[in-house]
Amino acid sequence: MAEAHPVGFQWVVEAQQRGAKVIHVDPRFTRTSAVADKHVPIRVGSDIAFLGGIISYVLENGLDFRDYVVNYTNAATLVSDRFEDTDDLDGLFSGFDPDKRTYDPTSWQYDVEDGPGEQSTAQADDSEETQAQRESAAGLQHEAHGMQVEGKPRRDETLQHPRCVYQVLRRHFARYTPEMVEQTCGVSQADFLEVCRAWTENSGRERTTALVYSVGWTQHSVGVQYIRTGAILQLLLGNMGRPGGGVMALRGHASIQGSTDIPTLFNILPGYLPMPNPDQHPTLTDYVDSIRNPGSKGFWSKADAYTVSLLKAYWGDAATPDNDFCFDYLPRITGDHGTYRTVLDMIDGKVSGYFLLGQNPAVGSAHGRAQRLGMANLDWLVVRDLFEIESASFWKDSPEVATGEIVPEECRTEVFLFPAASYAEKEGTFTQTQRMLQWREKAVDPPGDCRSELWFFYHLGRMVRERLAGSTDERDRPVLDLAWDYPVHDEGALGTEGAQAWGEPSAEAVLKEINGFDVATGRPLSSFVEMKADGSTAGGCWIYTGVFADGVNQANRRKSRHDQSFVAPEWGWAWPLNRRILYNRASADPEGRPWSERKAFVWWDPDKGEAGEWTGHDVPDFEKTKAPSYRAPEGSEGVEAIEGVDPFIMQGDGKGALYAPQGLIDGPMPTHYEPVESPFRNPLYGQQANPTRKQYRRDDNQLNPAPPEEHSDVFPFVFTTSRLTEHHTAGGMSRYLEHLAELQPEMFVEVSPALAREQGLEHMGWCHVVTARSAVEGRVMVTERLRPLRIEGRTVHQVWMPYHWGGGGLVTGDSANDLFGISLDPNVLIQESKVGTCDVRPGRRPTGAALRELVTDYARRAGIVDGVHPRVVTASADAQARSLAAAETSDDDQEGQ
Amino acid sequence: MSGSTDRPGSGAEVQHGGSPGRSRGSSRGGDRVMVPEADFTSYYGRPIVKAAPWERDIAYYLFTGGVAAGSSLLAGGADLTDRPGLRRAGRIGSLIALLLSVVALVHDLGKPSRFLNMLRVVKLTSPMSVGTWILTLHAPFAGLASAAELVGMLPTPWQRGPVRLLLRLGRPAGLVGAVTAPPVAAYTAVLLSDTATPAWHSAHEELPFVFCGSAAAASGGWAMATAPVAEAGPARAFAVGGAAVELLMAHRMESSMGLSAELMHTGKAGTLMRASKVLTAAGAAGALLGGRSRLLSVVSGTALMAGSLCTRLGVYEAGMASARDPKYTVVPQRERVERGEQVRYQG
Amino acid sequence: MIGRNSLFGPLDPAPDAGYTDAPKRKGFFTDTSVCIGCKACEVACKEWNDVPENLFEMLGTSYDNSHSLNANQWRHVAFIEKPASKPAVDLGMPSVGAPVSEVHEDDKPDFQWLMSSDVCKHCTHAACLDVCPTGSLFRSEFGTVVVQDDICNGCGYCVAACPYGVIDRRRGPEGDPKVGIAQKCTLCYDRLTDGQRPACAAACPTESIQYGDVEELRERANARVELLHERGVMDARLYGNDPEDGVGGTGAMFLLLDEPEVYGLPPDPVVTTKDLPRMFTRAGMAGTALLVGAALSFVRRRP
Amino acid sequence: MAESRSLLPWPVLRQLTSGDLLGRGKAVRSRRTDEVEPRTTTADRVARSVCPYCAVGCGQKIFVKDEKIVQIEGDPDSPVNRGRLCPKGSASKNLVTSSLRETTVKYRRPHGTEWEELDLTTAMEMVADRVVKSRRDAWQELDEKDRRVRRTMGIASLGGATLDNEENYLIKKLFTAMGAIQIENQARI
Repeated sequence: MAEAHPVGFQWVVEAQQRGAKVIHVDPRFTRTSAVADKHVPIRVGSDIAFLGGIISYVLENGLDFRDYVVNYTNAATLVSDRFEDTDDLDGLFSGFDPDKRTYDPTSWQYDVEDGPGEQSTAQADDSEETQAQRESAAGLQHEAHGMQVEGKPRRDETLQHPRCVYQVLRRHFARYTPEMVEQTCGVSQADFLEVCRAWTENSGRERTTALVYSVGWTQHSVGVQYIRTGAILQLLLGNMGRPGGGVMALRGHASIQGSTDIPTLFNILPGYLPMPNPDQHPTLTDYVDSIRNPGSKGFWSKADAYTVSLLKAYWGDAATPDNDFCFDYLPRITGDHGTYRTVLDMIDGKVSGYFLLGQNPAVGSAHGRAQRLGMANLDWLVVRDLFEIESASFWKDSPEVATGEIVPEECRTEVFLFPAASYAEKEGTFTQTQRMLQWREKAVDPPGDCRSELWFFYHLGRMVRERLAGSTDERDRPVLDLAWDYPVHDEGALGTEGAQAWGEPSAEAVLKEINGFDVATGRPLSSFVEMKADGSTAGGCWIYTGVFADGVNQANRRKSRHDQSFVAPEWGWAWPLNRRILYNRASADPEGRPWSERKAFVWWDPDKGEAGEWTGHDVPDFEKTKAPSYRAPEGSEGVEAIEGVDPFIMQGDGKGALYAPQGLIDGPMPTHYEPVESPFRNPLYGQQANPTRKQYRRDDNQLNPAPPEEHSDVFPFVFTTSRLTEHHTAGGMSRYLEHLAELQPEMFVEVSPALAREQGLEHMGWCHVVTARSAVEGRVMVTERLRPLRIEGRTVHQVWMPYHWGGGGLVTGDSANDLFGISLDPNVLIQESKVGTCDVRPGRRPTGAALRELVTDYARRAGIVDGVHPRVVTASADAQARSLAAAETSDDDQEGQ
Repeated sequence: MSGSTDRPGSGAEVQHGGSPGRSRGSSRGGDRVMVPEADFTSYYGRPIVKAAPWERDIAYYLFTGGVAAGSSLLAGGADLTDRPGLRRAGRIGSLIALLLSVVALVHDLGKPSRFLNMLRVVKLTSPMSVGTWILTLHAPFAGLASAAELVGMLPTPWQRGPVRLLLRLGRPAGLVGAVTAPPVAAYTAVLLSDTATPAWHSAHEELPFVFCGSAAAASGGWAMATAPVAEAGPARAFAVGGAAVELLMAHRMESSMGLSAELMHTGKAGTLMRASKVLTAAGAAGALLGGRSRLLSVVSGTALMAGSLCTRLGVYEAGMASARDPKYTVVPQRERVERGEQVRYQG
Repeated sequence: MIGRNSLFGPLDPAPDAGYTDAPKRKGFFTDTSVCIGCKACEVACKEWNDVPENLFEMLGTSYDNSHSLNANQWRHVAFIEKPASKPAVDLGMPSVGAPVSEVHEDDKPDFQWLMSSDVCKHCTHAACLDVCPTGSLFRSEFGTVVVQDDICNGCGYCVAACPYGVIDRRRGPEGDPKVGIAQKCTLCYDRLTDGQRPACAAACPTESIQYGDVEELRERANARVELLHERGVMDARLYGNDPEDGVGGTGAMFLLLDEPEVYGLPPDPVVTTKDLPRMFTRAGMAGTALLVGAALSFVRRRP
Repeated sequence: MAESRSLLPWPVLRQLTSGDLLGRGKAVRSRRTDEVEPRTTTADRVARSVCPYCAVGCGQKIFVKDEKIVQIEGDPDSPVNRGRLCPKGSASKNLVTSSLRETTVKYRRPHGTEWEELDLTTAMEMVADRVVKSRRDAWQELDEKDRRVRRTMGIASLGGATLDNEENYLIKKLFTAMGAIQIENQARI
């Protein structure tokens, strides 16, 4: 955290000075470790084993925060008797279809009162649907939609019943003993137990523990399950929804949170509404019901209002009740259209035009070579950036030009490099990692022809609409009916003729549309509760409704921190409805009293308002007047079904999910799988890596062999990449700046003294790192901050590299992202680019075509053959058969990868 | 525009910031540059104090300053004791040395155009400021005397009008020049010692004597070489006296320099100091024995001057070396701390 | 006026430099125990003062590629990777024993990565200021030491005089207006004149760099080092906070976690001006000897 | 400077008269030193902004003088960073005023080996034409399973995490209306 989020780290240092203990678990001793009280070196890719071990420590010793767990999590809920765990099925959960490599989650469901097994269809999707969900990263939607739970699941408040979630969890993690953790993660038992004690002793009524991770954690083939493990542990110890607790994700870009809330992503619409697909969402009603699943609790029940408001914001008056508010205008997705799928399609020549908007995939995305080869096979490419980044100049100075794979004279891609306005030359909002929107005032006009994205896309849209104006073609209706007339200001301010004179669209007008307004009066809405499904309201993103409450740009509030509470609610605006800690109802006990005075945050004040109200330091993440004693009437659903003791108001059962019966494609509970490229056999069971992971089995995307395949010794070392404080992600905003570039001027590779001796590497000499994809070189930095670990009786060396370099800027070097292949987490299709195996050799890498010969030679020795791809499912055949038996669906579905 | 511009200084040893490039200490392959030698700790072997940014011009100025001062003294003495040949040699030597001195001083400045800022203040705590005012006092008079000397050599019909006035001023100017000469020779020692450079600072007790002795030896040598042998007796005496003081005090200086003393025997400084001893001793011997022969006077005079120059260069190099290696700063100070004798205000 | 301690010893430098109603002396307290080596201070300083590039080269000395304080580097973050088995105090001397911490062996962190942001010390007795012949280096009303780069003629004397090796004469890059001129931290004198905090102190994420009144900072430093000792960090010690030390105490003081020289700091720095009177006396004697010698050369015998 | 400036031109005289005999401070100040003012005071205006680098969201104050950015530093009022910045945030001025920034449109023709200049108007026209053409050429009313999808597979887009919410909103709205679905950003790499 001190490396990539130093200013956020001030709060950790301050807490430490007040006596907090800071533990840093990281493969490498970083600047965070330097100040932390304890550094725990861990083998890359074994986080679930480590955290699972702590969960087991908590459950075996009954150290969980019992009142919290019983009332606020689904610990007491009983699981269907047809559920079988990984220990019985050699690493698979029940319901696994080896052909489609997905689960049918029917056997995972809760044991519902109207008889086990007769779960209504709404509750369980069959394995084909989950395959479709993997293809469309549905996890991202489910995660936000929460589970759909219909009917009253059986509960055992004493948590003794063998099939209650608490016991299922305990049995699941029973094998994660301190010895297992030591063997799998390379963490000594002493260190491991010290972390367990620190975490448990610092949780409960009086104290909370915070879990902080950087987004690299999500870049694993089991990334979502990493975060699930952290969430389960924090729920067991009662740290969720409370001050000083929770799970904090530290994102790397200014507005990554914003770019998933208002997503330039293929699988979701603003507000996490799913992009419709032809099978599940033929009509608007089907679409809405698929989100809210009638019968379930939670705020998703108003999905119809959110969807109609969005469609009204998109197509304005053209959206009327009789045409389902132009629902048919939405294009349909039919599977995986993620960036990696698109890049591979580019290589195959299926994509014509490509926009790069402040992103540099040539060095920023995994498998740099594929990214660049893809771009070399486009018709046209538009790059909008501050500098001439590698993705703009790939055709003349990329590594592939050096190896001859891209010959400038033969590369047909037409490239437009548009200069972009910087953050100080345009106004608008970022959404920070804590869901806070902050409005930036414009300082100066952009220089020369630099323009903002707002300018570029508003005018591009205008020009496209002009070109399609006369069209009677049905396909052009969505473009022509689009509500696209935003007020424009500063006409002619930056130039007199042609496009230079075009004005800048008003960012505030766009933010008002995002906030939502009453169609008739134009009055801005102040809460998504006001959204209607009858087309009388419009709103670009329901979770952002309230950012323009009372017609005031709440994101532009800057009341000084000296004049408000430590929660600082009047600085910027956090979604939803300015709640700064989500699910903060959980910071009060079932009767609504704070768990302790020290940790009071939100509580029930019986004599406030008519019959009592929730109050406290933050906006309560709960209906203001719903008393803790409120119990839902029989058969109620949606918001009404949320009871006074259900803090997790987005979940189908209002409880924190220790066990997720659905919504996750690779299992209801996290379990340890080895990374896709690992030198070790999975110590727990036959299934080596995540069986449901997304693979692109192509010859230009070969992976290093891992046990049980042979030749994994050709790439004996484990490597990972991460950030330096001085640079920013792939370097596009730091390698071009003298004051940053001179601080870390050269690409380097960190190795332990032991590895240096073993491979003959000399400090400040050169070395090159080789994988099945490519080889990159860097200066050697021999340091004790990396130490070999003892795993399963063998010593494993870990290599670390920064990934900030590329061919452009004041300081150039090889890009570490060239080393990674593409294998994705099944839930959200994020690539595994934080762990891999490699070889490290002294000296600089070969140049020109010789580079490809080196890589090909390694592939040959590693037994990598074109057309042949290692098995994904390595569990025993018997286990596969038994797991499949639990699946409900018939077997005639077609082959799917 | 190609993506990467060629970075000035990339790969270059020298930093724009000024101090000499990274001193890598003795980095052994595979092992990090943490503790170069076992006997003291430092930050990757990098200097703690900074060597003065002065090029060799300053060492040359030490020499020419000494010659100027000594020559003024000899010229003054010769004028009083009616030795015109010696006076002329002295005054001309003083003139040449002063001109060379000014050139060396101005050339070494980072911003020569602001040379006159030296006269902006009188900083008693700055030997360079005090020295500047000493020179400002000494140079005009010495210069005047020398001018008078030159003019005196012109054919007589030219010696009318203002020129005669100049001739009359020659003596008084020369005497003032002589009286103000010793500070010129001595202040340069304080200038070096009043720094954090270990070798120079630790030698502050004896360095003034070394420099004054060296000034006498050099100026005596100049006079022996240029003045008529008959009149050069005082020059010879002056030179021998100076040489003796220089050699003696140089020897005693080493005992008070502590660890830095080793620098007087090793490396460039060591060679220069050895050369200076040989040359000065030989020159002095020549001055003592060969008072009669013209050739011997010239040879020993030149030897004395060369010896003085080597002394100045040797002291310069020793100082620079003592600043560049952190050992000479850390070890003495650490020893003081270990003995509990840190320098503290005694009230 | 020349006060009793004008050349050495405890002193309030601003009144000693002629200011009649000087504000309280300002300075830094750098608590290296919370420094995360992020170099925000280096960048903020360069942005505010337009300090050009320094080296642009990887030095292989952990994450320090800035080498040292100099004319193009007014803030310098040091990185020291202390291996697990730190060799016993290695001075070859029968050491009396540096303050070896009493904390039990395995509680001590097995590996330490020390970081510290070094800066000009703004000494009470500033050798650079004393030796400056043009009056370019001056004592500001805030007690800080600042170069007037419209006066400095680049004589370089201050570079040799500084006991910490901070100030330097700028050599490059080509075309920089201040080449040839002495350059160092000004404690953001221009910002101070308007009551603002120096750029590095304002930026420092963990407030390892604290700006304030020197007296108050000295109290804060003492309290901090005591707290650390209570928590078993016995290696914590203060540096530059003692008004009776060799430079009269510094305006920028530090809390270090190891010997000063490990960070490249002198263990017992002394301002050279302390010995100046002695030097002038010795020079006077030598000059007189020269004069007498000259006279004697003429008197002793007729040629 | 609270102290009044002496009228004597020559600092040596001021040393004698102003109680700064050793010439350490009051006597040796130059005029420029006496009149120094920080850029943050002489700026024309201050824009309240947010650092563009990571997602912590540190508040920044951007000082502008004569329509040029002269200083960017932390916003002391912000509860997020309390006026502090990391090295990248502190280098924001270096980012926006860098001489390496592109300020004109550059164009590379197919099979070209060098950049060519292009004026903004022509560039926008060319891109609009290509968007319309690629959209039409790769239009899919029905997919390979005859399911109605109304989309184009010809246009892809990558980027958004460094952009504003308002920009992302227009980008998603326009591409969705045009039927382009291969829209992605850094949230997924």
